[in-house]
Amino acid sequence: MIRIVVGRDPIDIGAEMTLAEGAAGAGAVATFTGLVRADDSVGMLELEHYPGATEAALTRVAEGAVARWSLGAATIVHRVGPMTPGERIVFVAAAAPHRAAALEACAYLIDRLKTDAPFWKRETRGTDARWVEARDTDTAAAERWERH
Amino acid sequence: MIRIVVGRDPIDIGAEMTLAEGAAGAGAVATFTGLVRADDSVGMLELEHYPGATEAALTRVAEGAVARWSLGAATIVHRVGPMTPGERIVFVAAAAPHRAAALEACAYLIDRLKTDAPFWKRETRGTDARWVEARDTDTAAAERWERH
Amino acid sequence: MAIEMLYFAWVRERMGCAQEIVSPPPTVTTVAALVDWLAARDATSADALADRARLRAAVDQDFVAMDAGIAGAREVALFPPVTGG
Amino acid sequence: MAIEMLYFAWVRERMGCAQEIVSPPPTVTTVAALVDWLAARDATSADALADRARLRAAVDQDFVAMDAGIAGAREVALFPPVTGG
Repeated sequence: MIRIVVGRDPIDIGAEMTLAEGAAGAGAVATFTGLVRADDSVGMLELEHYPGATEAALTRVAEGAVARWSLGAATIVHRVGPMTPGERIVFVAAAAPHRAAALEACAYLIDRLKTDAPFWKRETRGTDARWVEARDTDTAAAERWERH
Repeated sequence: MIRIVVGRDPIDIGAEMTLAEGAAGAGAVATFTGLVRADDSVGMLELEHYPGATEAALTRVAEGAVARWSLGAATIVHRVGPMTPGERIVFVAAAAPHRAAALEACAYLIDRLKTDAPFWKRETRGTDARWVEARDTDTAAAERWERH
Repeated sequence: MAIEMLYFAWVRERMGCAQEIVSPPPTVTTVAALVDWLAARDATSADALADRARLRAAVDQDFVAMDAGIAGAREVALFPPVTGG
Repeated sequence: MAIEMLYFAWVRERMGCAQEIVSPPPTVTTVAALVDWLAARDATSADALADRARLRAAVDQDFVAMDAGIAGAREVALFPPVTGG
């Protein structure tokens, strides 16, 4: 089961977990949640995306994980629009029979999402808004999955 | 923040996530959930534990993760008593400023829990009950954290 | 040929629009050449597209390198490196 | 000396009890010697503790190796390898 959601609504992790856990053969579910940090003076975070291309990119990422780790479920939920500190930006989940596959696939989902999906973050601090710069460490994290 | 819960109540992941996300500096939360698999003919799973020693062992595991990855929060919730297929046995969560620390710490929590905490599983299939055998792969998974 | 251009993030802001239809001449055969042609139109475009090292592109919603061809392309998007997750 | 013995999982089932107070002689100074002494008491204990390779122990709630000492121990637990998570 592949579940891709890109939207403006808050992410309901309880509901997403129930869906992922329902996958055939699920004995292990690993998740990753990204939050707007509350401690670095950002008042608002806005997420822009490329409608259509975003969903296609996320589907490719999820399909890659399902094929590589024989997952029962791969979920990617990504918010767009304005968010405030403490809110969830992204949630990914991987369900598999055993834990090693679930944990690795979960890391793959978030690593690849960071480099392969057309999202852009803009932070507002006070009256100052700036686009977040891409990080080389994200590219390195995504590329490690190519090597092995 | 370290949160250790050992009990007979179902695990409420929504509530646990909200607590973990509230940790100072949390920008990333990684979780692992272990389920009673629904597809291998187990009708009931029972978890026995060593009261007192269990909580102490889980606290040591969580403290190890918090120290090693400077976590904002480490959560371990483990059910004991009878469970049916599809139910959650265990939930662990690691909250950190960035994703690499959260993902690694989450894997550490579940790997160490598997070998370091006094729980025993008994599966019932039909009228046949048997104690689950420990697996060498669990010991290997736990020991990899010693090496680096 | 008519191509629908899409701009995102600071490329969109600097271009002053999210979308436009352009008709480059047949000599413009790659994304890089299309960017050069757009930038040569006016000062706003030149400024918005000046930092080529930080521009990324998609042709018909597939991420591509700047030397990718645009023959038959209906939609070309220009944007900064992505920062989701 | 009086020691509180705790048994878990199939050790508990085979011993027929979860807990008992025992008073081994002073010559019993390690967990391994305690297991030998318990097993020598009766057939039930001998059977329950026969598979020494699959026995694990804790002294006063700390996991220990079988050659660990039991001087001053108040509580000794015997159980199979753990299978939580």
